[in-house]
Amino acid sequence: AEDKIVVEFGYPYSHLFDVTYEAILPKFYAAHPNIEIKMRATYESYEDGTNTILREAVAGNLPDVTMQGLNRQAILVEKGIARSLEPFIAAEADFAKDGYHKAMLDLGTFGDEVYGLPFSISLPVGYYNMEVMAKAGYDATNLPATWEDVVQACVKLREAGVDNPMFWGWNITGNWFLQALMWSQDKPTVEGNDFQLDSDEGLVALETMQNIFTGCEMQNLEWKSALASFSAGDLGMMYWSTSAVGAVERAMGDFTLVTNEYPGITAEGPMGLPAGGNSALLTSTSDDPEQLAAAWAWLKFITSGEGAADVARTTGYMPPNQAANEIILADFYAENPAKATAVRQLPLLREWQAYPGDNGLAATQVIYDGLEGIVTGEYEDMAELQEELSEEVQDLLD
Amino acid sequence: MQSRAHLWFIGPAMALMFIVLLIPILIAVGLSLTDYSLGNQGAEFVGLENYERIFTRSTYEKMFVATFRYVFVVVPLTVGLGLGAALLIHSLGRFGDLYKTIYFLPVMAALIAMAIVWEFAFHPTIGIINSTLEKGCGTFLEAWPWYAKGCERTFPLWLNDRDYAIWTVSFIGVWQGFGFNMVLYLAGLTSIPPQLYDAAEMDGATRGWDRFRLVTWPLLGPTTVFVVTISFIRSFQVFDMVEAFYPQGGGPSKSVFVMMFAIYEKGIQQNLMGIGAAITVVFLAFVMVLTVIQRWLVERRTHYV
Amino acid sequence: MSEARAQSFRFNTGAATTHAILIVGALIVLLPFYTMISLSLKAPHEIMQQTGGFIGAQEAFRDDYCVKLGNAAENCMVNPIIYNYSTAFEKAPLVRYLLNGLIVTVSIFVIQVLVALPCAYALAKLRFWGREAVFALVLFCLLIPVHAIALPLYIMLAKAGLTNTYAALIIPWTISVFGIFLMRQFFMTVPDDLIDAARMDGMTEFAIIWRVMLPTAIPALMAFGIFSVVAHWNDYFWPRIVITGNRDLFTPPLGLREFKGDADGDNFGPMMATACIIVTPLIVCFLLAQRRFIEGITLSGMK
Amino acid sequence: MARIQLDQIEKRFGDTPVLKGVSLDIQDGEFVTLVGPSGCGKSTLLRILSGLEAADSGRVVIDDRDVTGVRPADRNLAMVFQSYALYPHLTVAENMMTPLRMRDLTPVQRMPVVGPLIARGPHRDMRKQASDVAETLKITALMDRKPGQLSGGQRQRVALGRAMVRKPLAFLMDEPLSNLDAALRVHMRAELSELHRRLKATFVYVTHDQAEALTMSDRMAVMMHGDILQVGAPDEIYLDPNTLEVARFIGSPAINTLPAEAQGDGLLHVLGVSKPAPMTTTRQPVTVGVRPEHLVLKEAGRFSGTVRHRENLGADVFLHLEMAGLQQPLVLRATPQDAARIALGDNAAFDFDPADMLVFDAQGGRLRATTPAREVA
Amino acid sequence: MARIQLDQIEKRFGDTPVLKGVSLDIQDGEFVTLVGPSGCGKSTLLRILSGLEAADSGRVVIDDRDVTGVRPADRNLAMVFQSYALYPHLTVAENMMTPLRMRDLTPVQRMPVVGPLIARGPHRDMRKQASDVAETLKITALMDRKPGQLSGGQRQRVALGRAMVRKPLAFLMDEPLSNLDAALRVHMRAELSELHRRLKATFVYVTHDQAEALTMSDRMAVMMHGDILQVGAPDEIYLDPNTLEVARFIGSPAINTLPAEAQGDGLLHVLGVSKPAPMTTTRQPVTVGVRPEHLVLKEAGRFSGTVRHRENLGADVFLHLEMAGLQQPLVLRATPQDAARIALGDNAAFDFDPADMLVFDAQGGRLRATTPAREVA
Ligand SMILES: Nc1ncnc2c1ncn2[C@@H]1O[C@H](COP(=O)(O)OP(=O)(O)OP(=O)(O)O)[C@@H](O)[C@H]1O
Ligand SMILES: Nc1ncnc2c1ncn2[C@@H]1O[C@H](COP(=O)(O)OP(=O)(O)OP(=O)(O)O)[C@@H](O)[C@H]1O
Ligand SMILES: [Mg+2]
Ligand SMILES: [Mg+2]
Repeated sequence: AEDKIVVEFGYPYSHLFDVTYEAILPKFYAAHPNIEIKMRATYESYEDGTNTILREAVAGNLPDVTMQGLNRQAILVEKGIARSLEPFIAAEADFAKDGYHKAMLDLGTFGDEVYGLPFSISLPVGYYNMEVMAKAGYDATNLPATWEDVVQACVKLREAGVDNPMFWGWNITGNWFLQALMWSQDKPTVEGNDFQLDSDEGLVALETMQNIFTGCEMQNLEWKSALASFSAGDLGMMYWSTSAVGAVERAMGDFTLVTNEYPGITAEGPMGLPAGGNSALLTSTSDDPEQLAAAWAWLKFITSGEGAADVARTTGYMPPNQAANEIILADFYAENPAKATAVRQLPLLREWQAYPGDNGLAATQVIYDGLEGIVTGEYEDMAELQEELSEEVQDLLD
Repeated sequence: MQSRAHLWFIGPAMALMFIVLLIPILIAVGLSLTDYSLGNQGAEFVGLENYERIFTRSTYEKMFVATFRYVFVVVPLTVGLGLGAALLIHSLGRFGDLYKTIYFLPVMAALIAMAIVWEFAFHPTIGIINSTLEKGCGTFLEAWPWYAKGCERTFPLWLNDRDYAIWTVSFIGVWQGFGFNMVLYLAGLTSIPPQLYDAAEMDGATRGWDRFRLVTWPLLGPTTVFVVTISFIRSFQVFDMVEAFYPQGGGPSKSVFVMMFAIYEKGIQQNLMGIGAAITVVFLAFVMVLTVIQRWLVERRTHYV
Repeated sequence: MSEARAQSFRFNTGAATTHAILIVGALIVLLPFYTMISLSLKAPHEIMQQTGGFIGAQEAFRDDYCVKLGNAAENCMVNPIIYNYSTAFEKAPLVRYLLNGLIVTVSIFVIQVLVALPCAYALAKLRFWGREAVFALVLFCLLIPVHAIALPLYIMLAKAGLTNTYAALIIPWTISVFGIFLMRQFFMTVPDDLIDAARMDGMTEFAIIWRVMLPTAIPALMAFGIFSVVAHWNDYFWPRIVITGNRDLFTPPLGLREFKGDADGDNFGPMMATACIIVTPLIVCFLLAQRRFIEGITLSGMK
Repeated sequence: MARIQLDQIEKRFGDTPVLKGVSLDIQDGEFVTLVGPSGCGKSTLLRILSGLEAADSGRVVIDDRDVTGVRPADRNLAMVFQSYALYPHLTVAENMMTPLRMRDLTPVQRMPVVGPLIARGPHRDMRKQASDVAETLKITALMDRKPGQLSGGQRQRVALGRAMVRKPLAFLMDEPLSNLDAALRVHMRAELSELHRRLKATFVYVTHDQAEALTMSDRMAVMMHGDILQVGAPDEIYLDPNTLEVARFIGSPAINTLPAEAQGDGLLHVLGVSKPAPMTTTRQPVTVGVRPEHLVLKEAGRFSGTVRHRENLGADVFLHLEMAGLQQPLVLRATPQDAARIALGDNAAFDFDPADMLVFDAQGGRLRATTPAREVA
Repeated sequence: MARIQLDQIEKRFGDTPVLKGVSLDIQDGEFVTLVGPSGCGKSTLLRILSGLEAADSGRVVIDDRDVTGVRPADRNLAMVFQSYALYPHLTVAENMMTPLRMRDLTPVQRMPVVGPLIARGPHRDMRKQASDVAETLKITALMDRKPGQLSGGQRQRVALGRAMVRKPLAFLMDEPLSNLDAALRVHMRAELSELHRRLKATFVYVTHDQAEALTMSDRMAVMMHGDILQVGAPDEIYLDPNTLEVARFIGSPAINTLPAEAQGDGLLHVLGVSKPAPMTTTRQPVTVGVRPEHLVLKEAGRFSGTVRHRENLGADVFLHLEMAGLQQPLVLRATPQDAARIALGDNAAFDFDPADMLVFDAQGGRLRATTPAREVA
């Protein structure tokens, strides 16, 4: 046991993922008896994860493999903390057969080199309380398909006596929902160093948001409150990440939960959606090939094949890899229809973009503040807001 | 007279103070003149640019507003309630222990857990606060326009309403902090010689207030200096609660964007250590000025011996 | 004693009013604790929907974790109370964390006292050149927010190879300027004659601190102790920064994060159970400590 | 101006009984001194009288009103504390003005800055009163100091001043002059007597200084182990004590005690000498007390002792004489001139007038003479 | 056992000079008493001597070693504080044992629980010593109390006990007996004298009680306004004061002062009466001091005054006589028998021996007789 190679590993959200690793580990040990995985203290959140890695980089005690939010990979790559996986991929015989969907692989690709392999993927979906929806005459077949529909549904629900018909998760980290509206029009939020909010699509996104908020008279809830309201049956509709399905199912009252595709700006539905979730990065500072090989073995194991399938089994996320979804988990999705919605949306999967440069996170915050201004009614003229945000963010990105 | 004993006494404290507090703060001051970001190889000297930003961006104006609102609500209330509770409890023979423990509970509880509890309590619809308020609908309370509005539509969102957030957070700050001041005041009360109360009684200080003015308050002078100073500093340094409630953004419309949170957001969350350090320096300058003023006002009057 | 005596002159309505005020205050103060305990007893759906009164229906519910590990659903039905508390102890090795908390808080407090008391004494009762400057420095250090120095400090510790050790949890807190300031204020109320008497009795300045100042300032020391212990027992920020590697070094509040899922759903029941568990030792300590408050040393050996 | 009655006051601290049913009736305007050994309960009695301490049982009646439940401030008494109890944060002047402010000003007039403005008159009066008293106490120069900057005696005078500014029903003073020098003490004695005369207030005065007790008081109460043993005019206590204990306690140096034998025939055998003692008693061993000033050096004295020690007090010299058959030396007061003639180690002959003898039985009770004793020889 | 020299000690508090260059040389084993009016700087001087307060200038020399910079603990002195300064958290026994523990035990032996176990012997000895002293002080029953539970006099005795357990070079005592009753005070006087004899330690003793000062001390130092006016044996100070101030201060009741006129011919005119006063002086107004015990009631007395007040001290009666031409009444000491014959308001004739006169010039300086005065008449 002494010459076991120890791979140090850090991941976020122990409450969500502990069980995943607990399921994976025995299988991994069976396959790699000479490797020992040492779990580091979990990250409290994606932000915490990135900050921890940055600190550890300065202090010189990085783990070998770390799980980072999809939009946090860029910063670690930029700062040269994450290692390129290309040498390892090259050494594998038939890497693609392991099921890596091109789109998914793209999420961790920077400048033509793969740095991160996705581990758990989420997409925005709609959650519906069917009992509430029924009050306004909705059933599983005619759920809103566009944001216009959503606003109408709100009006109807309100007429039906529902005070608080909808919640839209604008406040999810990393401007996820803004990017969702942008991708819905097939427009990236950043291209290179350019912030794209000043485009027409940008204005549409902002105005859509404003319509949703004002049309539904949406309360500015914190996510915990929103989740509580939805669980308590107050809300009819909630737009949120699919990853919360597990939490909602656990917490909800006596009503029928249905998840449905994320509405689009037009009736065709969204043209793309940003992927949420986390991916595995190799951050080992070791030069020992054996050590690196061990780290790679673990990294590969959890992001592909049987290991990856456990993500879906144990969380609300999708596994990163097509094979797992299509083959291994077919039965599972039949049993868990709420989790299937995201899988149906898989073809729409797009990058959750990070803003480049040192000020990337500051830019995220500026946009967050701007969006909040829409919810709280601080901003009324979207064109003005568009201009203001574009300017400020662009200033940060240059 | 005391030979060199004092060197031994202040020596270790000074050494640790330098290593643990002053050197890091000097590093921070140095960083405030650069654009250092954690993980970067080096940093560029940017002069006072970081400071310029603090004083020109509207976000930072909100920062000052939030900080001052919080401080000037929380300090008087925690000191006042702390003193009040201490006096009441001190005047009781029995049961004093019980109240003491209860009032100290908020200080002892882990804040992140309590933040979650408060979030539940302040939940806009099903939270205990608003659901209790709703029970009052239809009664005479509706005569109060604010209340009537709440009944008609909804009661405030409290934590997520930009008009209420800072006050709600201040309320929780008071809830959390006054027990600590109470303990300090209780400690102060025990060192008042009881004969002085006897003397006051004989001098005709019949009302509790008279005894308080004549004996308790002046003799609590050193305690009060301490309590006020500490309350000031602690409320200027309020952070945990804001982070627990608003991990991102500092509250609705940045209405709870207090300085410590700004430091944390810039320096740690966003990795802009330069700006973070600059806010730190501004923060220190600020608190220092206030502390000097406050000490100048209070300390002068409390040296008797 | 005197106040208690003064009590007897007041009408009983006075005491009744006092109690009334204190009880109302106590209710407001206790409200969140009521909620906290209540949450720690209830099932997840009861928590989120805020139903079920104080202890909930106590109906068995399905433990997802168990199901996800591949067990049959009917084998995974659990009672809320048992689930919440057992999860708190199993999922987070809370006993270990409590022990860590004990080691860390006690070490911090002991060192703080050893360092701060002599300094406070010197500042309060000795006259020496530069005293005002030292005191000003103390006041200045009081202003320094830990969040502002966290990163430089972290890097210093990392360079010394101390991250992920008990030392990293303890060293930054060995100096408590707060303690120095607090104790100084109380030492100022000790009559000079008492110290002079001790000097005549042959005590060294060092002995005076421990044998005269300390016992007479017991209430203040208690206040300081409570403050220090509470602050470091509950500290969430710092351990989170320096303990990135080894979960075995977690302090109790870090146990709370085992149940955090943020936007994907926290596990409130065990989280509140943990919160209840980690506050209990503090309450016990406080109850023990406050006895000493009561018999507070009034300076009665003086004329 | 008040009549104060203490009725069967009992007090214990924990298990220790401190006052064992003390009763004392103090007339309106009377100056009563409490004397007694240290720790006998004098301060406690004053505190009970003032209301600061609650008695375990018994009643305090002031002017026929039972004040047992009345709070101290409403009893309208002024007190000087043995431990001074000055307000450390107030100047001497403010310390002295406090009782006036508390009693004579309305809360509004007491307000820090505004008060002196809106109520100039009262404030001026108060300051005047305080400075008058300060003059009496010779602390005018210290009016702006804080107690911490005063010497022991100065503090005590401030404590006294704080009581003297008022015109209460009664003054309670607990060793108010103990830290003053002799000259000042004599001065203060006169001032207090004057105050007493002027205000006609009742005084209850605790002191250890016999000169104070004997000269100032209308009546003295001698307390011991929580009981009042004898109350009476100073003269009476000094000359006609009821018990040996009282006789021993009053008078300094203490009374000399000699073992003797009452013969039952009007004669007393003291150290082999017969003295007439016309008292109705049977034959029994008794104790004879003779005060030092009643022992007179006399060539022809029938007693004699060796001079072992001399205490020179300037005005008098006390000679300590060792006598066979006595454990304790006898103390004899001599004039400096007489004393100068006697060296240490000399034998001195002395005698005393039987009329000056105080005779006590074995239990310490006083045996009184039926007719004045007169020596035949 | 130490010789203590104070050399030109000066001290000011802020602007107030408190000691103005005090010098005093105390012999090894001597008992020196400091007396002086309240606030004259006695306590301050003691504190400087002990090292607790730093003098502004001047030196303190103990046994030929300049200790100006030596810390109090290393000077090996014991001190009784005027304010007691007992440790409030320790029992009486512990309070008294503290100096022993501090000086005689090693740090290990002092440890709370272990100490008494590993060093039984020393601890037993200490307890023995403390209880011996407690016996002397009559506080054996109080050994387990805390200071807060003691009466004033009991506290003072504990403070005294804390000093007495030790065997220091010198004892510094600041009014150690002021709160004790007369009997106890006499007892303690004897005990302290005994202690002094036994340990042969030097004593520096501050007191307001003239009896203490006069009876206990080898020498007295009279301090006033920060200066030592006269140092000498008690007798000498009493009988032969250098200045009017000293004469007035020593002696209780204070010396009577009469305005007089020196004639330059060996005669003195006092209130119209001529008295021989053989002193080398020119014609000038002088002040004559006569102590109350030297005024004798005499039918044929050449002076007379109206009795305005009588103070009965039991052993003596002081008559206050009002005389024409005098602002202050004269005080005359009479025996109770003599005094009994004179009622208030009576005229009393008296006289005094010119040898008892103390004559002072207008500046208060003493004019000494060249030969003893003898009355012709
Ligand atoms: N801290 C101080 N600040 C200013 N003046 C002081 C201070 N301490 C003492 N004094 C003054 O110094 C003088 C001498 O004080 P000290 O205590 O030596 O007097 P003392 O002779 O002991 O008097 P007493 O017999 O009343 O105790 C006093 O007039 C006092 O008011
Ligand atoms: N709080 C207390 N607890 C226990 N015993 C006490 C307390 N206070 C006083 N005593 C005791 O009560 C007795 C009487 O105390 P008190 O103060 O009345 O004495 P005193 O006659 O004033 O003596 P002194 O002349 O020494 O001041 C003393 O023996 C004292 O020890
Ligand atoms: Mg007393
Ligand atoms: Mg003094």
